Amino acid sequence: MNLDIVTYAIPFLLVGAKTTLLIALFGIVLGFPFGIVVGLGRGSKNRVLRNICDSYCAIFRGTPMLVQIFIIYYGLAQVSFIRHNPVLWWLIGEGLNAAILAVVLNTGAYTAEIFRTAFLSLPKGLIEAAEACGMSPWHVFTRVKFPLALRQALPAYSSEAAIVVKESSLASTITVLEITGYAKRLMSETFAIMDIFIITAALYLAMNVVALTALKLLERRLSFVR
Amino acid sequence: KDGVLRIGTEGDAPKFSMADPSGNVTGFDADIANGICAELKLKCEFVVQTFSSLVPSMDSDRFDVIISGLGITAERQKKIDYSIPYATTPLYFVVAKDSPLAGLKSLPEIEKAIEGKSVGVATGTTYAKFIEKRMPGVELKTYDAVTQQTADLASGRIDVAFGDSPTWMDFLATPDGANFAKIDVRIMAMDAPDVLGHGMGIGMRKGNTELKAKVDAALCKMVDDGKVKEASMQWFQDDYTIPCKK
Amino acid sequence: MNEVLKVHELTKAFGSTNVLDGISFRMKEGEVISLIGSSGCGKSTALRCINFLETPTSGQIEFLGQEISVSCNKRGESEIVNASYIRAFRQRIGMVFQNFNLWPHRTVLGNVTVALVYALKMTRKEAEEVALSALSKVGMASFRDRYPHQLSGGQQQRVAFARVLAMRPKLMLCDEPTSALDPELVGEVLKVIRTLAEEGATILLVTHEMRFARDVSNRMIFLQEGRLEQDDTPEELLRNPATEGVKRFLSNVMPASAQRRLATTTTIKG
Amino acid sequence: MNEVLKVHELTKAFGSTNVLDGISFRMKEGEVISLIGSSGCGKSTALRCINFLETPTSGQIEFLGQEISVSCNKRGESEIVNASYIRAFRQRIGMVFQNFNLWPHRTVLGNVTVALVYALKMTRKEAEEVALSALSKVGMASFRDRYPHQLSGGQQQRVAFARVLAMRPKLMLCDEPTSALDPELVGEVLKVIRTLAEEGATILLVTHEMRFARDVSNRMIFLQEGRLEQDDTPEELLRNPATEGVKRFLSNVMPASAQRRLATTTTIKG
Amino acid sequence: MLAEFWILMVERGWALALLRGSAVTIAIGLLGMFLGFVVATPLAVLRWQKVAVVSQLVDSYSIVVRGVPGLLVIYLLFFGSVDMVKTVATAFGYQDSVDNAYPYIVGVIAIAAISCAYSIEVIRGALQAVPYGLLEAAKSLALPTGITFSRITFPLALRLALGGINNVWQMTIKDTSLISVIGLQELMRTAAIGAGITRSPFIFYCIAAALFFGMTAVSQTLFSRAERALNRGFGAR
Ligand SMILES: Nc1ncnc2c1ncn2[C@@H]1O[C@H](COP(=O)(O)OP(=O)(O)OP(=O)(O)O)[C@@H](O)[C@H]1O
Ligand SMILES: Nc1ncnc2c1ncn2[C@@H]1O[C@H](COP(=O)(O)OP(=O)(O)OP(=O)(O)O)[C@@H](O)[C@H]1O
Ligand SMILES: [Mg+2]
Ligand SMILES: [Mg+2]
Repeated sequence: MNLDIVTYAIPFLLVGAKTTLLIALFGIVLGFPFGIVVGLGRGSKNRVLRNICDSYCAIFRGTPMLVQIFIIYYGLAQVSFIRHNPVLWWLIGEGLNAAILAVVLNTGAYTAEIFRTAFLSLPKGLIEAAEACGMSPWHVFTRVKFPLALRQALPAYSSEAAIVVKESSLASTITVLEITGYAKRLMSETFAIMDIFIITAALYLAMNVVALTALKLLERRLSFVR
Repeated sequence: KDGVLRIGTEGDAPKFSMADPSGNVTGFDADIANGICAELKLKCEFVVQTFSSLVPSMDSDRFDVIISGLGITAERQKKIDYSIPYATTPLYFVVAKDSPLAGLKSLPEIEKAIEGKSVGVATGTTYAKFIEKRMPGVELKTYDAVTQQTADLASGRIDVAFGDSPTWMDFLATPDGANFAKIDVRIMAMDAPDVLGHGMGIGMRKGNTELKAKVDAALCKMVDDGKVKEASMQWFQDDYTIPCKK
Repeated sequence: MNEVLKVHELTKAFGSTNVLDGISFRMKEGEVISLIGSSGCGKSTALRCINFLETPTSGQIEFLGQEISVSCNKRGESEIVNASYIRAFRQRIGMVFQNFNLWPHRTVLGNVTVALVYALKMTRKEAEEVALSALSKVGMASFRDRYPHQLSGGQQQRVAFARVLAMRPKLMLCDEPTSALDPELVGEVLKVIRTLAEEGATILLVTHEMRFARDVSNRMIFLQEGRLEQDDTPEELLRNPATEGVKRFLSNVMPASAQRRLATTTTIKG
Repeated sequence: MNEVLKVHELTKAFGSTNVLDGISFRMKEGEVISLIGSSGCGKSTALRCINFLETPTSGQIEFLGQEISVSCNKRGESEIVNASYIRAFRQRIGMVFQNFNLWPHRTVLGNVTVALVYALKMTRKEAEEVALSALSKVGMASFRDRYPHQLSGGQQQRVAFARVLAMRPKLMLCDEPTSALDPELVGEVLKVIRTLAEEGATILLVTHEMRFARDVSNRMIFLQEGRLEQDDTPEELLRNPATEGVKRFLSNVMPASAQRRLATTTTIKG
Repeated sequence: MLAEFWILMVERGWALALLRGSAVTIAIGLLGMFLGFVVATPLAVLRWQKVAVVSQLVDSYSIVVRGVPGLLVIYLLFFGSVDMVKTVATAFGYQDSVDNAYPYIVGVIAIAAISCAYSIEVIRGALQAVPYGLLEAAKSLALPTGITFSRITFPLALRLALGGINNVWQMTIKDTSLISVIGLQELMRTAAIGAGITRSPFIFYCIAAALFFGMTAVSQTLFSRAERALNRGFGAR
């Protein structure tokens, strides 16, 4: 690897890393609860709500995120109502906001599936025990269902967190200069494709190792049987 | 390989390199490639690849040359060898018809007026570098594809778009483009060779001097014969040829 | 005395098989009733229907004057009237499950305090005090920081009992609360139940131990294949089985010696 | 008679607490031994150690002449000698769990046949026959196509018993096999166990029902806090408690009437 | 719009190209997923059993592969090996077939390597969630290890893993677009080329999305059916 290129590229990529981190953090912090809510919706008794949540998941899991981000950023921008509504335009007008929105919507769908099955597989008796105490649905959820489901879902969810970090790279297609955005620029400036690519990958890996290790520790902390 | 010249190209650049549904490549780059093959008495074989894998693929001998409108810059020459430049596209700013910028007449005027405005360019191009270097006061936005750049121009996310002439020919003819106009200042590579480079060249593996000599000769012949001009006129209705310096 | 629970024509079917077949009985404050009957006769189902963990197919449950009734609509689905009462019911009805259902992610203390804090809105400190006093009643206070999987079967059962005990429910439904306990502890639980009843709680319990049932309860209800066959004081039921079913069940229940004693009484009466 | 099981100085500690503290006893072919003791004294753990579901901290288990021993190495870890015998042990030792552990994704019949087909290599047809005969011994044959969650507690327990019964193990470890059963069914299980013993099986069972224990077993072993306090015939153990612990346990166990009878015998002896 | 659609798709033949791309996507996606799953299962079991050393290796593999962009996996696998493979192949006179087939092979392997890393976590999580008592029951009945796994552990774990596996599959089928960097014209790349040179990105990307959606809709019904089958015995909820 060429040292010149490395020293030239790293400052740019570090600037990008901040944006990547921002997108990923918001993506996870907002996408996680959102996904759980949708996951609950998919298991709800209300047919309409269930169908809405099911369709949302099918659409966002079934189509490439690149297309989703394009439609959110370029597609919706063609609707003049959205362009003239300050709130909506704030949401999708700025590349960064649109990227976060897309990441949240995308990870929400996957998170929903992970938690739907986790909720489904909880031993029925444990929930009945909570209900039989007269705890409100909210407390049954926060004190029994969620803690148990989380333990089961954590290994699969950790993958989702890593995916969010990586998928945030698609923000570069809508003018947001995160790691990949800078990387693309550096690559075509210097043609040192492999070198820059490897540095980029190392940055993503570093972030993900932190995230995955943190989640692994959390998992260990939470485990109670064997 | 014997008797074959393998050519790496992007395949998704309108007018330059277009892979049709059945895999044939047409466009300005393809014409240049076919011309070279004819000169060297080789059979052309196109390999269509995304931009980011063109260079690594050539390094691992998936093809011999890259003909994909590559701009020649000193920076890139550290990584690959170039043939002589054979063409260059003029660059234009595009703004809304009713914008005060529309009537500007020279580059310095533009440089002053554009302060603080958001400008869209294609990612990693020489002209992106040009804006970055020459007009540090603008808010620069980069796009992977021209269609994205024009979409943002149309939806008002950027005030000014900067790009090569063929792009604008197409865009200004569309319904979206009807509200926009070129600023009538033609910017050529020669205006700022330090950033804009020296025009388009054919990329080759480093140190492949034998091939470079052959390709240079063939290119020079094509320039002199007017073959390059012919292709340029066909695709761009303009002559982008750079004369061959002997 | 006030009436606490009124069960009227309670019916439950799983698919086409009727598990409960129109059961009716009433419970007064401070009463202890044992639900007996052979395995699979519907005892657990009856308890579960009373706090609507299982939706009955039809029938009414009245608890402290509030009534929830279930009727079968035209499409054959059960419809609950006054479903909004269910939460209120459950807050004052405790249930000890046959298979304990302790929450594996919480310690013994945690298992007992959760409901106190979140259903009864106690402060954490209050809750812990109440929980510890309930735990010590069943001899489990020293295990407060263990997790359920670190307990023996009988220990788990006692925690499950304490979990409900701590809530001081008006009505306690106990599904074989002593099945995993040794006789010494059964005696302790018996004492606790008696005290509760004296303090005004009402207890409906399922048990297989006739002696325990006789010692603890004011009335015994015998179920057979989902039908209520007899509802009487322990003495009456043991002495005067109303149906063949009860008679046969009791003949197996009592050990040789007790049977002999029973036999004498019955022959005297007969 | 042949010796089937020899347990020697069996010790088990969880962390720093000793749950089993050097237990030794022997079982001959056809013998039925009841393991009694108060909740949490280590009965389940003892059974689980015998077929190595729990790794003992130290001790030896000899089963039909094969010996597996566990010793504590320098780093304080347990080392099993002859671990390869474990499979062989388990093939001939059946275990009925305190909490049943039926496989939820298999029907009643499926739960019973799996081991027959894959551990004993029966054909599917044979296996079903054997399974059905085991199930009908506990009155569960008609439930063959139900899933475990569709069964009552007692029904599940009987299936769990049948699952082991069908394997015709040489040694059966039963952890409270009748806790969820009504007295009638307890009697049935008692009969089944007696027949098994007559046919040469050896049975070690944990139970809280003294009467059942006395009726079914040749010997009773009393555990207290992991120590073996007495190992005697039921008559001896009931009449002559060897230690204070046994005496106290028994005083709670026997109902007033039985206690009186016991008291008489002891006073006569004393 | 409709007229434009007709011209692009039918007259200029893009519909066929997109279908060809879909075929490549489906073939590589299915093969990659299948291979990945088959390899992931034993690795997840080793990880679950906490087999010394192996377990740490599996962990590192899964963290690294999940942690780096998929593109790098493909780049390294392909550009790291193609030279050598080519030399070998040329020596044996198979240069042409290797030139044509090698990208596909690497494509499948790369996709499998990625989906494997994700599957490991999903399966491991599911295995851990199987109640231990149920496995003890199998042990105490002396079921052979293989049978215990195939008849008890795996079916129970599969039920818990299904949602996660579905996620991995949906992700994998879309990850096939990464193989375009080694010159394979799968669905997304075909759409990108079409979008670029016809300057109608909206139409092309929407069609690509619809095709992907179609594929996953088919797989979704299969997954739903499997879920119903695996939930038998757990009561309706
Ligand atoms: N994993 C564990 N960690 C710590 N202590 C444990 C663990 N498992 C069991 N114990 C303790 O070991 C002791 C013996 O447990 P065991 O299950 O053998 O009791 P038992 O005699 O079967 O009681 P019961 O009749 O209540 O089932 C209990 O005090 C229990 O708390
Ligand atoms: N989900 C179900 N589907 C079909 N039948 C069921 C279901 N749940 C329970 N049953 C049946 O209903 C009957 C009553 O069950 P219940 O659990 O109330 O019995 P029980 O009286 O508590 O018995 P035990 O003393 O054995 O616990 C049993 O015959 C059982 O097989
Ligand atoms: Mg029951
Ligand atoms: Mg026990």
